[in-house]
Amino acid sequence: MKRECIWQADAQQCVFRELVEAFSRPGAVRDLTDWLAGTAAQRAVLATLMDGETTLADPHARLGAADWSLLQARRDTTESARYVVADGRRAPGFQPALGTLESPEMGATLLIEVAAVGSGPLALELAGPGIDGLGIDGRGELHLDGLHPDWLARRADWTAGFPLGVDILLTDAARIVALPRTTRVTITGNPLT
Amino acid sequence: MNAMPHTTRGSAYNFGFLDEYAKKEIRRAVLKAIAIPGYQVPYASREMPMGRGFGTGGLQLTLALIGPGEVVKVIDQGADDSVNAVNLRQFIEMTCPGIATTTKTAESTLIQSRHRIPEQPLTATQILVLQVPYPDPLVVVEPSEDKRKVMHGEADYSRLLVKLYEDIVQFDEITISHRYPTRINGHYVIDPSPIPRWDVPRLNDAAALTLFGAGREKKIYAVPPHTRAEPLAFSDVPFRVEDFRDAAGRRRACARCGCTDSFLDEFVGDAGSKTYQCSDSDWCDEQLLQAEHAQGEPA
Amino acid sequence: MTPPILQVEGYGKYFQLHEQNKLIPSAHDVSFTVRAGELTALIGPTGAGKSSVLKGIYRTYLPSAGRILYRDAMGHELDLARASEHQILDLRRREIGFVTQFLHCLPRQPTLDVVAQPLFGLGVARPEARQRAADLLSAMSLPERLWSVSPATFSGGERQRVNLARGFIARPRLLLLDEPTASLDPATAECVIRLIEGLKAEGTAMLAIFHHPETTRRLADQVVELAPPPAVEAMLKEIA
Amino acid sequence: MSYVAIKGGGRAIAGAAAVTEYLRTEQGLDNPAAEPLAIDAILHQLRHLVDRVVSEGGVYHPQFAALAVKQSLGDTLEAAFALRAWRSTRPRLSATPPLDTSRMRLIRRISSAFKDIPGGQMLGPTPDYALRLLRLELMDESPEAFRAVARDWLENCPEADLPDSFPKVLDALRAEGLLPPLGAVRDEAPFDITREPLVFPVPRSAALSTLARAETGALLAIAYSNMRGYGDVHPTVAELRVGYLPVLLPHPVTGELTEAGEVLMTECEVVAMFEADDAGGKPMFTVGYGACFGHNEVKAIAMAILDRALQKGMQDGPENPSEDPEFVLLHVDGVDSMGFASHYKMPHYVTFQSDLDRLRTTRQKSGEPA
Amino acid sequence: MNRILEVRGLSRIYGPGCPHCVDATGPEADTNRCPHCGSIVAIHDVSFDLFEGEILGVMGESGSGKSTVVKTLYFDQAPTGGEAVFFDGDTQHELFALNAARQRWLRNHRFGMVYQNPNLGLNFNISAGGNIAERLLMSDLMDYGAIRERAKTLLARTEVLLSRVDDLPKHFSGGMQQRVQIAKALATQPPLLFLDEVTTGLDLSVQARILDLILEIQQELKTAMVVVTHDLGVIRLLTGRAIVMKYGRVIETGLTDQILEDPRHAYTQRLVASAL
Amino acid sequence: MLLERTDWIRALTAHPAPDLHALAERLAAGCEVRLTRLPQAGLGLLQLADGAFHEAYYLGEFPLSICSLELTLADGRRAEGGAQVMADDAALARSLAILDAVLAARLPGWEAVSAQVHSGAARRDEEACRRRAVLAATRVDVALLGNVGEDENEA
Repeated sequence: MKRECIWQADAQQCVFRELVEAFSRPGAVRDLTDWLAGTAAQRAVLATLMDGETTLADPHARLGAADWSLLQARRDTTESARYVVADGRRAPGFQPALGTLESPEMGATLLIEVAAVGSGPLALELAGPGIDGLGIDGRGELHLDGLHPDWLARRADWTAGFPLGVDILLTDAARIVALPRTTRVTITGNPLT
Repeated sequence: MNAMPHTTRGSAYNFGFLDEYAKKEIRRAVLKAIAIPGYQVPYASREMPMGRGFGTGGLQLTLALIGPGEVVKVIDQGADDSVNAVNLRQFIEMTCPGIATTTKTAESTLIQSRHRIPEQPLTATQILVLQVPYPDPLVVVEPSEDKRKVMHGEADYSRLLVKLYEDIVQFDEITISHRYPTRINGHYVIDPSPIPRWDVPRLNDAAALTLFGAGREKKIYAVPPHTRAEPLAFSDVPFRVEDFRDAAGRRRACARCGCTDSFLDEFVGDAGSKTYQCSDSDWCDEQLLQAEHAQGEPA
Repeated sequence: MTPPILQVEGYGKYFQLHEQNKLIPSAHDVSFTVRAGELTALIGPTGAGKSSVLKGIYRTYLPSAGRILYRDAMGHELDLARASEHQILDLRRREIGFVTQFLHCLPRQPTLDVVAQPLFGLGVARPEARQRAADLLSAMSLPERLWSVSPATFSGGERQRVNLARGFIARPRLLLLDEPTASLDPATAECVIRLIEGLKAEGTAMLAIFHHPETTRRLADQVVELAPPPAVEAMLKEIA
Repeated sequence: MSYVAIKGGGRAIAGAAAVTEYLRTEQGLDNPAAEPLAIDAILHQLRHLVDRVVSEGGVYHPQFAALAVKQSLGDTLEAAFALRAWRSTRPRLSATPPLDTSRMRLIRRISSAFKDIPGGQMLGPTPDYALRLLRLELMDESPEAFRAVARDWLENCPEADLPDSFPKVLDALRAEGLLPPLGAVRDEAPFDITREPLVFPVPRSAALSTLARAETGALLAIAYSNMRGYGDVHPTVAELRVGYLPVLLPHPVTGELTEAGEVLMTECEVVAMFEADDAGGKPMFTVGYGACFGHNEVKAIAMAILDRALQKGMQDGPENPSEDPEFVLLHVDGVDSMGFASHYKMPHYVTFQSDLDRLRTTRQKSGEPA
Repeated sequence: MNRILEVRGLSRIYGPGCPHCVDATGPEADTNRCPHCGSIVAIHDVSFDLFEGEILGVMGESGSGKSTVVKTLYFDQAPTGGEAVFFDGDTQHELFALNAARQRWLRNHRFGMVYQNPNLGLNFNISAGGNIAERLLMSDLMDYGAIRERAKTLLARTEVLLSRVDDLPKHFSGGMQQRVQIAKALATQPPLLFLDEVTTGLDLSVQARILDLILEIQQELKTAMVVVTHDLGVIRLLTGRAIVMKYGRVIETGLTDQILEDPRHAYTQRLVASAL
Repeated sequence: MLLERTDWIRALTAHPAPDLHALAERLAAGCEVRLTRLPQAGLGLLQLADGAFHEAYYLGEFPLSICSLELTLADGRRAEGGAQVMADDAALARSLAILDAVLAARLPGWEAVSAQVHSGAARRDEEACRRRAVLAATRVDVALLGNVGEDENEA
C-alpha cells in the first residue's frame, strides 16, 4: 500500500525536529520542502502531531473526510480543542482554549496558514525567549503575507496573562514559523496602515 | 494508523524502541514545554527496559527526537565511558540503527546527559537532554502536587525562597549543592536536574535548547535557547558555584590536562592524598590534545 | 448671643427588655439648647434621665423619640439621633467628647498615653501628643511619677483627673460631663472646675451633670431641670 | 577506586551480561542431559510465577511472561519489568467496554460469608487445605509418571452438570439493602494509569488500576498493616473467584461484541463491619474489591482490603498509612520502586562533589572565627 | 473617611444545600443545620461596610459563623453567595470575581490575617524571622539584609525578643506566637487586617499586651481591621462598631458602646447581660 | 448449525495459526484484498466493572491484533471482514479477517471455514468441560456437612 511521505514515521520525525527548531527560535523560518512531496506544510505538521489521543478543531473546514480519518484526532470545538487548524486570511472568529494556571499546556496550539512566511509586507518585531539578538533582550524580525490583521490583536489578548495563552505556528506552502505564547510581537510595518 | 513504523533491519523493535504513538505524545509535550519555558508538562511516561532512575525520562526524549543523520553523545557524570552512559548508548545504537554516536561534544547533534552539562559551550545546532529524578523544586516545601501546581501557576516561590533565607540564617551560606532551583524566563522555577551549581549558569542565554525528562515522575520541561535562567539568590547574597581553590586560595588544576577552569572530580588515593581531574572526559581529552599541538609533540 | 451648637427636641428613651417582656422609660420629652462657650447643667431627681440624655446625644443610647440637632464645625446641621454610625464616630473623634465617672482604658497602658489617646486618633505625632498630655496632667497636678504607669492602680481622684484630661485634651467643641467631680477631694475638684472654666472661655460648649448643686451654681450658664418620665402605661394613655 | 576510572565501561557491561548468561547455562557444564527450560514448561509448571508476572507487568501475555521468567532466572520483579518495557513498544489499539465478571468461566469460587451460596462453593485448585509437607517424591519424578497424573485424573473425573457462569454473592447482599447503593453510572472513561500520571486526588478507578498491577508483596504488606492494628478491620470474603474472563471487543464489521480471547483472573470482594453514614442514614456494610490478572488470591484479597481502606481514607481523611491514597498508590508499583532502588547503585560523584563543597564551605564558616 | 471594604449578602453553606436551607435555619429556627438536607448554613446574607482605619467587631457565640466571615474575605474559603468589594486607592477589586492568582496577590500584599490558632498563620518549621521573610519575599523584596532588618524591626515592634528571631515558633509561648503572627501579618503594611479570636486562650496579662499592640498599630498605620471574637471585653476595648451574629445571620449592628449599653435584640441583651 | 459470527474468532483460534494462515491464503488467492485497516499488533485495554460498586476501571492490557479488509472476487462480489484477536500477531488478524469475510458472505470455500469453526468450537467445548470438571470435583457438598437427613446429595 502506498502512503504519502508525510505519513511515514521518519518524515514525521524530521518535521518534528523542524517544529522543535521553530518553537525554540520564534521568528526563525524553517523550510519543510524535503519532507512534503508536494503537500502543504500545515498538513505535514498535522500528520506529525495528531493521533487518537488529542483533539483538533477545524473552524474553517480545511480538512477533508479522508484526512480526518488518517489523522485520527478527535474533533472538538475551537473553545476546547488542543489544536486548531485555521486559515490566516480569515479573521479569527473564535476563542481558543488558553489553559489554566495549573495546566497552561491546555492552551491551544493554533496552526494558521498564510500566503507567505518570511516575506511579505507585514513586518513584525519579535522579542522574548529563544530570540537571539546578542544577549537576552534581543529583537528579531519576521515578515508575513496574508495574515488577517485581527490575528495579532487577538493573540495579544490571548497571551496577556502568562502562563496562559496560545502557541501559534504559521505556515505557507512549505515554510513554518512559530510564535509561542512568550513571544512579544510589535507591528513595525503594516500594509493596512 | 497514521504513522507507518520505521522499517528496522531485522530488529524486533520499532526504530527508537517506542511505538509511534508514544513518540507523538512526547513530541506534543516537548513543543508545549518549549513554548512555556520551565513549566513541567505532564506526559504518559512509558516503561523503558532500564530502571526508573537510570534515565528513562531522558531516554524517552532522546528516542522521540532522534532521526536520520543524528550524532548522539551520551554522558553520565561528565564521562562517556561510565557504565550507565555506555549502557544507554548501546541501547540507542541497538534500537536506532543507522544513527551515529560519538564521545566528542563538538561533533554531536543530540546529547543525553546525567548530572553534567558539557564544559564546551553548546551551539545552536545541538540539543541537550538532561535526565531528571525529581522535577519539582517545590517538593521540599509542599508535598501535595495539587498545591504545587497552583504555586507554580502563580509563580509563588516565597516558601522556597524562605528556605534559602533560613539556610543563610543557619549556615551563613546557601547549602543547596546541586539541583539548584533556577527561575526560567522570570516565571517558573525549575529543578535543573542534579547538575552541580557549576553548570547552572550555562543554562542562561544558551545557544542550544535544553530539554529535561523525568520518567518516573512523568514530566517534561525545557529551557529554550536565549532564555533567562537565574539561580534563586538574594541581591546581597549571590549564587556561588563550587569552589576548587586549595588552602592557599589557588585554583586547583586537573591532574591530567592541567585545565584550571573546569569542574573537577576529587579522587582519594590509598594514602589519603587527593588528586583532581576534569569531570568532563571529552573536555579533558580536548585540553590534552591542544596542549600537545601547542608543544608540537605527543606527550 | 452665640448660635446654638446643639438643640435637643423632645428627646425620649425607652428600653425594651425582651427577657422580662418589659418597656422601661429612661427619659421623656426633653428639650433644650446648648451654645458655644456656655455650660448647660442638667438637674433633676435620680431617675429623671439626666445620664440618658447625655448618652442619647453621644449615641451610646439610640434615642427612641425626638431630634438632636448638632451644628458641626463646618456649619452643617445633622440629627445625632439619626446620623450614620460613621458620622457619629467621626464627630466623636473630632468634636464631641464625653467624660463619665468611669475610666475605660487599655490595661497596662501608661497614663500619658491614655490621656494622649484622642490625639493619637487625630493623627498627632506621638511625641507631640505626649507633650500635650504631660502639660495637661501637670496643670491638673497629677504627680509626674504616675505618668508612666497605668491608671489602673490610681486612687479615685487620680483616675478621674486622667479621665478628664483625656476628655479635654483634644479640645472638643461639645463636651458631655457626667458627674466629673463626683469622687474628687475638694482641692482636686477645684482644679477641675478651673479647667472647665478655661475650656468655656475657649468656646467649648458643655452639657454637664454635677453631683453638687454648688458646682452647678458656680459653672452653669443655663440649668435644665428634668422630671422623671411617666410610667409606660401613662405614656400609652397620653399617646392614645 | 571510583567508577570514573573504569575505562571501557562497555566491556564491563558486556561482561556482566555474559556472566549472567553463563550462570543460566552453567548446569550444562557437568550434566550432558541438561536442557534449557521450555517456555511451555514454565507456562504450565510454574504457572503462578507467570501469573505474578502478567499481573505485575500489567499485560496479559503469558508466553512473554514465561519468557521473561526464563531470561530473568525467575526474578519476578525483573520479569515484570521486561514485560512492562515490552508494552512500551506496542501501540494502544483499542479498549474493551466495561466487561461483567459474572461471565467468568470459573475454576474456583468460594465465599467465607455463607455456608452455601447460590451456585455452590467450589474449591478448585487450591493449596489452602494442603499440608505444607515437602513432597519428596517430586524430587525424582519420571516423565512417564508426570504424564500419567493428569490423564488419570481426567479419565476418572465425573461428568459435571454445571452452568457456564455464576451469580455474584455481593449482588444478593445488595438486593437485601445491606450494602451501600451503587453509584450513578458515569459517562467519563476510567482513569488510565498508563497514560496519565497520578496527581492526587485521583478517582477510585485510578486506585484500582494501580493496585491491580502492584507488586504482590508490597500490596500484601500494606494490607496486612490495615488488618493488624494500623486500621482495625476484620474483613469477610464475600466471594473469591478464579477463572477465565471472555475479552469482548466490537466486531470491526458488525460492531457486535465478539470474543477476542480470554484472560485468567482472580477477583475478590470483601465485606467489613458496617458503618452508619454521617448524614444519619441506615448503617450498612463497607465493601472492598480486588482483582488481578492470573491466579493470585493473596493479591486479590490484599487489594480488596486496601480498596476498602482507601475509600475510607478518601472519605474521612486517612488515619493510617493504608488509608492514604498517595502513600499507598505511589509506593506499591514493583517496577517503579525496584528501578529507583537500583539507581542508587549508579555513580553519583558529581553531585557528591557538590555536596562536599557545600559542607566544607559551611564548616569553614561556622568552625573558624571570622 | 473612605470605605475600604463593602460586603453584601455574603453566604456560605457547607453541604449539598437545598431550597429549604435558608428558611429552615437561623436565629428563629434556633439552628444552622438544615433539617432537610443536613447542610450547615454557616453564614447567610451578611452585609457590612468597613472604613479606612476603622476597627469593626464581629461578635457571637461559637457556631454563629463569625469566623467564616473573615475566612471567606481572606479567601481561605470560597463563599457560596454574595459579593465583596475592596477599595484600594483608586482601584476597586470585586473580591470573589478575581482569579486565584489575583486573590493570592491581594492576600499577600494588601491583607493580613491573624488566626486564633498560630499554627494556621505561621509555618512552625521555619524561624520567626523566616515567617516574616516569607511574606516579604512574596512582595519580591530580594535583599537578604533588608529582609532581615525588616523582620527584626517588626518583631521588635511586636515585642518579640530579638534573640529569638531565628528560633522556631513552635518553641514559643502562645502569646509570643500571636505576636509573631501579628508581625508577619503586618510585614507588608496591609491596609486591611483580619483578626480571628486572637486573644482567645491566652492569659489575661498576655491578652492585654496583644490588644494594646493591636490598637497601637491601628493608630500608627491606620490599618482597618475586622476583629472576630466572642469576648465582649475585647470588643469594648478595640472596636468602634460591631455586628452581632447568631446562627449565621447578622442580628444587630451598631456602635460598640451602644450595642453594649443599649442592645436591642433579645439575643444581644442576653449576651451582654451574661457577660456583666 | 452455524455459530454466531461473534463466536467465530474464539472457535477459529482453537486451531494453530499456521492452519488458519494456509486456509486464508488459499481462499483469498483469487480475490483482491483491500485493507481498510492495516493489520497491526498492539495492545488492548481491559475494562471491567468492579464487583463492589460496578464502577468501570482498567484491569490492565492484553496483546491485541487488528485487521479489517474487503475481498473482491473476479465476478465483482464483495465481502467485508474483520478481526480483533488477543494475540501479538498482525498476520493472524489478517488471516482471521479473510476467513470472517469469506464465511459471512458465503464466498466460495466458505464451507471449509465453517468446518474449521465447528471443529474449533468442539475443542473449546472440551476445554470448558475440563474446567467444569475441576469445579465439580471440588464442590463443597453442603448437604453432607449439614443435615444428613435431607436428601440433596445426588452426586
